[in-house]
Amino acid sequence: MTDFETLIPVIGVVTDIRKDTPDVKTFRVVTREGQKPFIHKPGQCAMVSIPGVGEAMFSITSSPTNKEFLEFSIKKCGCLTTWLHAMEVGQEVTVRGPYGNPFPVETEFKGKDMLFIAGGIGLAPLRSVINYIRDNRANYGKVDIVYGSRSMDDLVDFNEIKTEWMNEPDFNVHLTIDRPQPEWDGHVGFVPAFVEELGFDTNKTAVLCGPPIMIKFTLASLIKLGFDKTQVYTTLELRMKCGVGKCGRCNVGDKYVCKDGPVFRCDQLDELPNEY
Amino acid sequence: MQRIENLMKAKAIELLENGTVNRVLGWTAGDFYYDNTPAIFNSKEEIEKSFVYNSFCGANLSKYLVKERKNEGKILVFLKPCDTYSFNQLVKEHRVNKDNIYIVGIECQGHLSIEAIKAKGIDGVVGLEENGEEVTVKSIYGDKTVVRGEVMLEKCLSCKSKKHVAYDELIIVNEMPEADSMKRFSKVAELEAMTADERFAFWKSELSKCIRCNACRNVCPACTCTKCVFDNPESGVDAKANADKFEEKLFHIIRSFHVTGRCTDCGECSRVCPQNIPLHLINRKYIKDINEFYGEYQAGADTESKAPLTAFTTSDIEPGSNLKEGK
Amino acid sequence: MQEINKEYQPLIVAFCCNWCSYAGADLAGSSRLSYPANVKIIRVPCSCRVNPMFILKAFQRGADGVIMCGCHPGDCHYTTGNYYARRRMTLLFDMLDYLGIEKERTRVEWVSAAEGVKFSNVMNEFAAKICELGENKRLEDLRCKE
Amino acid sequence: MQRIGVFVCWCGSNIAATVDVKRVAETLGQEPGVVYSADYQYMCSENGQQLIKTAIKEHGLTGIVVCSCSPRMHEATFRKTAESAGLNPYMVEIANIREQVSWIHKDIEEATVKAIILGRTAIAKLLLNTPLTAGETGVTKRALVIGGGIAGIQTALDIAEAGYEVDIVEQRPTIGGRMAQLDKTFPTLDCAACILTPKMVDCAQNEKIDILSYSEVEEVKGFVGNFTVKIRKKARYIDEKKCTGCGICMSVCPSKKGLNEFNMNLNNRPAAYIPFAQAIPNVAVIDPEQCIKLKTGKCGLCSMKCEAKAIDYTQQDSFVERNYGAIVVATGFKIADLKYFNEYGYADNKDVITSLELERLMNAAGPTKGTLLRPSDNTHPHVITFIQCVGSRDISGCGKPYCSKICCMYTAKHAMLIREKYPDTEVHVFYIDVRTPGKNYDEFYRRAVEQYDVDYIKGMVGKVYNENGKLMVQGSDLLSNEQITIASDLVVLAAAIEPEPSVRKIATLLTTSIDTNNFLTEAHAKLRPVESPTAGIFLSGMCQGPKDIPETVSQASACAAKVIGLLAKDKLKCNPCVSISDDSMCIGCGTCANVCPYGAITYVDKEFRLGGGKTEVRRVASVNEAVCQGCGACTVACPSGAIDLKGFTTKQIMAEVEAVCKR
Amino acid sequence: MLKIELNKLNDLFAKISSSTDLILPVTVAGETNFAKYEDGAEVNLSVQTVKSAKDSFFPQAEDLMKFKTEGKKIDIIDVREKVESFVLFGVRACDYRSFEILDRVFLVDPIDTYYKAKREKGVIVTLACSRPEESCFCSAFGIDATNPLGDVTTYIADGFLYWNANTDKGNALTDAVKDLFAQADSNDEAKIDEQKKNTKEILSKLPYANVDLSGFTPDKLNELFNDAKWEELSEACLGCGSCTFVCPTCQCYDIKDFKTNDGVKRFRCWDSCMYADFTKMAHGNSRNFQLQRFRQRFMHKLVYYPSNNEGIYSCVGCGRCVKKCPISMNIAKVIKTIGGKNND
Repeated sequence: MTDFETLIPVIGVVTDIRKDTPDVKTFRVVTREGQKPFIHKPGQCAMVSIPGVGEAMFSITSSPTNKEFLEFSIKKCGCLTTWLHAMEVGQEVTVRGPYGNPFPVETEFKGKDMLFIAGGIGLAPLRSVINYIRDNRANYGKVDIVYGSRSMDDLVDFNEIKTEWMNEPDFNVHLTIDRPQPEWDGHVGFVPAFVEELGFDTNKTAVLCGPPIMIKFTLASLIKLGFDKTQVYTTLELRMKCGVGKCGRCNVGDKYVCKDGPVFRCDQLDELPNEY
Repeated sequence: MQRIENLMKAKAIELLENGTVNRVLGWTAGDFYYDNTPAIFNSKEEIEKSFVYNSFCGANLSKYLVKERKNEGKILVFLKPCDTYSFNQLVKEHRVNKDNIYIVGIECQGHLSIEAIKAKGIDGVVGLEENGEEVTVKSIYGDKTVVRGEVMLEKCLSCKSKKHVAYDELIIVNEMPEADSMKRFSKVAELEAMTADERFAFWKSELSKCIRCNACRNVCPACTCTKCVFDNPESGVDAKANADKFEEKLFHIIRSFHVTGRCTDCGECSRVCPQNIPLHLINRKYIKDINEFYGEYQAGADTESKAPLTAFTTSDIEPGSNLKEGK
Repeated sequence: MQEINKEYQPLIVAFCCNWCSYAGADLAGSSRLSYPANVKIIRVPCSCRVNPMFILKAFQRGADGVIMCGCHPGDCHYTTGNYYARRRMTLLFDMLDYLGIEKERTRVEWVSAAEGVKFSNVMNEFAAKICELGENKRLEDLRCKE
Repeated sequence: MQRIGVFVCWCGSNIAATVDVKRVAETLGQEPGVVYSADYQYMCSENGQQLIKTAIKEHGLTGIVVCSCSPRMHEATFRKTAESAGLNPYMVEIANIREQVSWIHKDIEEATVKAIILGRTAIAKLLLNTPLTAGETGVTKRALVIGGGIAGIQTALDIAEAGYEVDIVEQRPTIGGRMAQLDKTFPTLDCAACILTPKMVDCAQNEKIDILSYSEVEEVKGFVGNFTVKIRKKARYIDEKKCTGCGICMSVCPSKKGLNEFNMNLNNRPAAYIPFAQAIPNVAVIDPEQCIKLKTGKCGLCSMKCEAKAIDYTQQDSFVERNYGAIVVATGFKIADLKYFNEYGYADNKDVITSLELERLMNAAGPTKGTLLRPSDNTHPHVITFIQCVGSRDISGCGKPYCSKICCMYTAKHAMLIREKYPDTEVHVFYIDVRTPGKNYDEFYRRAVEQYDVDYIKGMVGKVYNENGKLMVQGSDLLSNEQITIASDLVVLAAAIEPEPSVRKIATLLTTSIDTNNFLTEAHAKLRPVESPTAGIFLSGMCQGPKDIPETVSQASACAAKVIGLLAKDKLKCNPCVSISDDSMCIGCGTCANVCPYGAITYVDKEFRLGGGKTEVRRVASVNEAVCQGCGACTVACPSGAIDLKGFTTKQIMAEVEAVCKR
Repeated sequence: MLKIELNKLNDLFAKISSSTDLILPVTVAGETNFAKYEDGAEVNLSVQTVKSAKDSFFPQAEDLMKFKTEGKKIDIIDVREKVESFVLFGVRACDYRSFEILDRVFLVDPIDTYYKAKREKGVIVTLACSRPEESCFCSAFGIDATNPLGDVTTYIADGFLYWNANTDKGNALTDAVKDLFAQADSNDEAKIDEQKKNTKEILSKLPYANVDLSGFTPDKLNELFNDAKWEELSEACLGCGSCTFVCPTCQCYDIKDFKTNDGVKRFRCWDSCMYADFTKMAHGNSRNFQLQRFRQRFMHKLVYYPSNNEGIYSCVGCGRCVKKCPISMNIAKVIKTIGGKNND
């Protein structure tokens, strides 16, 4: 990897854009030759950029088992993302990566019962792991997915969840939304409470992703249920700029989110200063 | 000087103890006599331990009051005459709450510049002693004596005023020398008298040193924006580090333009510049122009007057009409 | 020398207030009074909308001269806008001169809606002046030319 | 990223002859963000607009750039087009490739390249446009007319007729204005008083109209639909309510040496006076400069004699403050000062008079009771010479560059009337051109020449001098090409007219623009001639430019129609291109409010969330969108760049600068 | 060891610069900084430069690449020119150490090729210190200011500059210029040793020479992070960034795009963790207060960096920040306040 060009991206062509929720779109990106820009592992990220607009880190939502393309689910929140959302199929962007540490799918997760807990756009990084597990089903145990969002409309990839995940053997999908809605017959309430309600076995390995406040309370719920912090993983995708652990922004204590993260085990996070 | 420091300490302790104020903004002693740091003191003990006032308290404390506005209670601040102008300007722009500030105006005989001392070839300075007009510099390479007047901060060499324009009380022991506010413009006039090519050469070599650390901006009591245009990607002029010669000029022109008519000529920008760029010459040019074109105006002299750029007369001079052809 | 000047087309950015000067430019147009094609007009509501940053930006981007046109003092559509603009530009131009940037590169003219002839004359004159001066070197941003 | 459509107009051959419109359309079609481009003969035509509407719908355009004539011409047209196709009207930008390109450049290549650059610039701006929606404000259903001459009277009557309340503010003690001073009116020769005074009476009697005579506008605040005007009622020293207009004060007043302004100072009036018999309101006024009582405290004769006890020497100026939805300026004109025209001897010879003075001399209610007697010796003049264009069409700088428009006609009228009444009088007219456009005007003039034998001499007068009691008018006859001197008894100067000087102050109060000749500027010279560029301010009569009575009355009615149209609305849409302050950046320093000409900016204390659960209360600027007119003064004054102007944002202008500088 | 008379140094510089770029301390408008040697340049080897020498490898602003966009297409243009070898002359021991510190950032996987290219091509000629300033405290970090490493080490003593090549690169440079030198003898070496001894004595007596860093160990990360004294230390900090820009080891950067007249240029430039918007991203800012930013800078130098780099501090004790802080707050005062009891 010595000659790896750290900052120079490759060209990606956007071949498909799906509107998942009112403010989340999923973009499919391939190289000009129609190939997957690079190989990645579940949980890793990439820098996507529009020259002159900006560059930012996004988690790769497609599964590593997919050999054809990369997908990014992106929520509209700033200048670059607004631009991306206005993009049309055929537009070129630049991508570089993959960056960060992946989820330990080949080590710690292997053979385990998995519990995925996501809130809002937090599902994006988990999608690649969940689909990776589906594609390597034999290597893992039961899978529970708890996913909550503000409203029905804000559930990312609702289609895939309904048509594929819910039909997967040994997959249990638990959905919740924050406030009642006439068309919704599922659970209503916040994720942490829902997790407690569902009361999972503590033999599972949990992966948490969502807004910081949700992570905080869900972690507390899991501990209440008897989980140990070493069983819980999460991903921090904050303030990365260079992606290669050099620009000095994304460190939390002595750890660089872009290099040492974004995947952290919750007990590791405890050792870091409270600045994330 | 020691006497003034003692009076200041006593005053600070008195006001803290009688409850007039709950904290004191002053200077805390450093390691070399010349490296005093602005600091907030909360107790008698802290004041007794490290409060200092000597000839190296050039820093203008008024800007800290903007931040202090958020804190509860009344604060005591020690302001030198020139600092009070900045204070007034901040009051005028609603950046500080006058009611929560107790000002003690302090005597100022001009403050010294360690850079000026070092420019005299004295290095390794680890301590100083003040003796009237003489300053004994203690260095790891031996002691030397210099004359105060020769090693003052630029802003003190061309002091604009020894009058406190805002204060609750004053601590003045010795008579302060008269200030000649017009002296400030002699260097500007000198530059004006040069040809355009000479001026360009002068500024090119000065501004090329700029490392764009933003010290001048961040120390400036007029620059109190929460988000400066140079940090704002939406402004069209945002930049970090001077990636091009143009940006040095852009930054300094716009920076000074934004404080035009608001700059009290406190001289902090020049004092803090790590590359010793004479930034005051830019600000003073605007001040001189304003004086000449629109009548004498001293920002911060009061808290009510209309700033020159927010006023006009129907017979103002036309842009460029004052400039001589080919100059 | 003549040859060079023929080749060299100075770029001039003209900020014109909507009410007087832009209308003056329109009048120059409808009166078929020509001025160099490299004079490019940017419409602003009032001369007081012209930020010094715009002028520097124009120079950065390769303009060789920048001119601001507004209603005659006293005739501002917004009553006082051009008075503020006048002070701002006086100080800014003086500062540019002070930094050694040729003073002829910047100019302010008051052009009323009725002064099509003046507009065209001013632009011709200004362009000729800039032609004499040559390219803007003192306020250029080399990156833009890459 | 937007989906932009570019529409290049040929404007017939106006653009297409010098700009390769196809190439412009093609090139701009390649620009990032542009998904559609087209060219068409006349974009502003029905078909052209249809083309735009269709493209907006078919291609889902989010914004359009029209490369056409000046935005001052058709920006509004294309905004409406866009709006009718469901696009926000502020997602339209115009590249002016006619006035700024095709009409001034000859070389096709040069013009085409420039057109492309201007197109790119418009695209660059449009990329940063955001849909803007106008706010709404209510409308005060009352109008103010400033000036009570025929223009103001007509406008007020029409507005009142439509059922709205209207106030007339007149600076003189009576309404009526210049027309009241006239004798007969062309081309029909009706008596001015006969047709004007009934209208004055109508005003006084109309309960919707309130006449504030001897009053001036002092202060104007607010904006279209919501003006608040402070009016100064000057002290008359006579209680308007009590005065019966009997005129006793006039007759008893011992101070009789005041100049009678109504009679063009040709005779005198007492300190207590009613300007003329039909004055409305028919109330006397005391001239404080002249009144002995007011100046010395002695006298008081009028007070003693006034049966109505209306005299009140202690009266002070009073103020009324009223709200209006619309304001009409009808301040009229005056005769220009002739101080630069010494060659005509106006200052030195009593018998060199202006035509308005002649009107008074011929008027039955005038100083000579209608007998034409010359001022110097009250004898009947036998040779009268008229000199045209005195101070009009003058480019020397001494006079007015414009044509005063009414002089040719009134001189013909005067000549005719004189010849009719005093057939023994010789009448000569020195003229440069005789301009008589208008219904029955040229016929009128020809009657003067043919039927009444008026001697029209094409030529300029060099000098008028007094020789043995005769006024020698020395001029040249251009047709016979000889110098002639006419020994005259009376010389009448057709002096230039100019706007009433107080209009400048009023324009400032109303923040409306004024041209170099002090005429108020109309919003559009052809298409919006009765509106000023400032919303809610309308123009009636001579204040906008020279016109005769028929024209003035038509404009006055047109103006009333516009005012009625405004007052009929319950809500008004505001200009959405107004300033907006970003609270997160604003430091509340107060600089912006200091430069705002409209007082649109105030400051409020707001609570803001800081990180880490902390909050702070900060003072921040707040822009009243209904008051802001969008000049942008605040945007430059603001050091932090917190305040921006919608529609002309800093980013947009920067983008334009960038685009325009690309070669 | 070779030697050259000081008054002949200009010949040496002219000779070096005739074939490669020579970067050395030059005085412009009164301030000395590393700059390219040009005829008539005012070389000044006797003072500490305002900015450090890191510019040569990690420039304040550096183009990364260019983009051309046409319609929906984007083309990336590599703007890296072949880096020619250059000589960096007059580097003091502290600055030399800073390169090693920067190497541990830029040359670890993934390697920063921009830095690497320059680093490989730079020939570093160091200069031993003989007259330390009161702000110097390199010895606290185990740096021997009198005996710097580098491709060539030079000493100035008694009117001569002594030259000693340490590496192949240094030997190659020496070969190119050795005509100008004379051979030094044992007498000379004695002079240098004498000077070293004197300098070391001064160094040991400097006020900050013995600041106690023992309190800064990675295992105390959280304890140090939560120390209450950060508040009072950071109170006066203006967040100006002067310290970071004159610092030889600060390596934070920003990547920005600049729209040129026909494309986009992506460049990186120095940034400062002291700036309020340093960590501001679309979704928020993780260091909202100056206290956090102030703490970050010193924690990074004294704890985080050592934690990842075998205990090596990311400070070299050059003292530039001590001299340049507008409010006289600096790392030495931080160390003394927070670092441990031996500092009183």
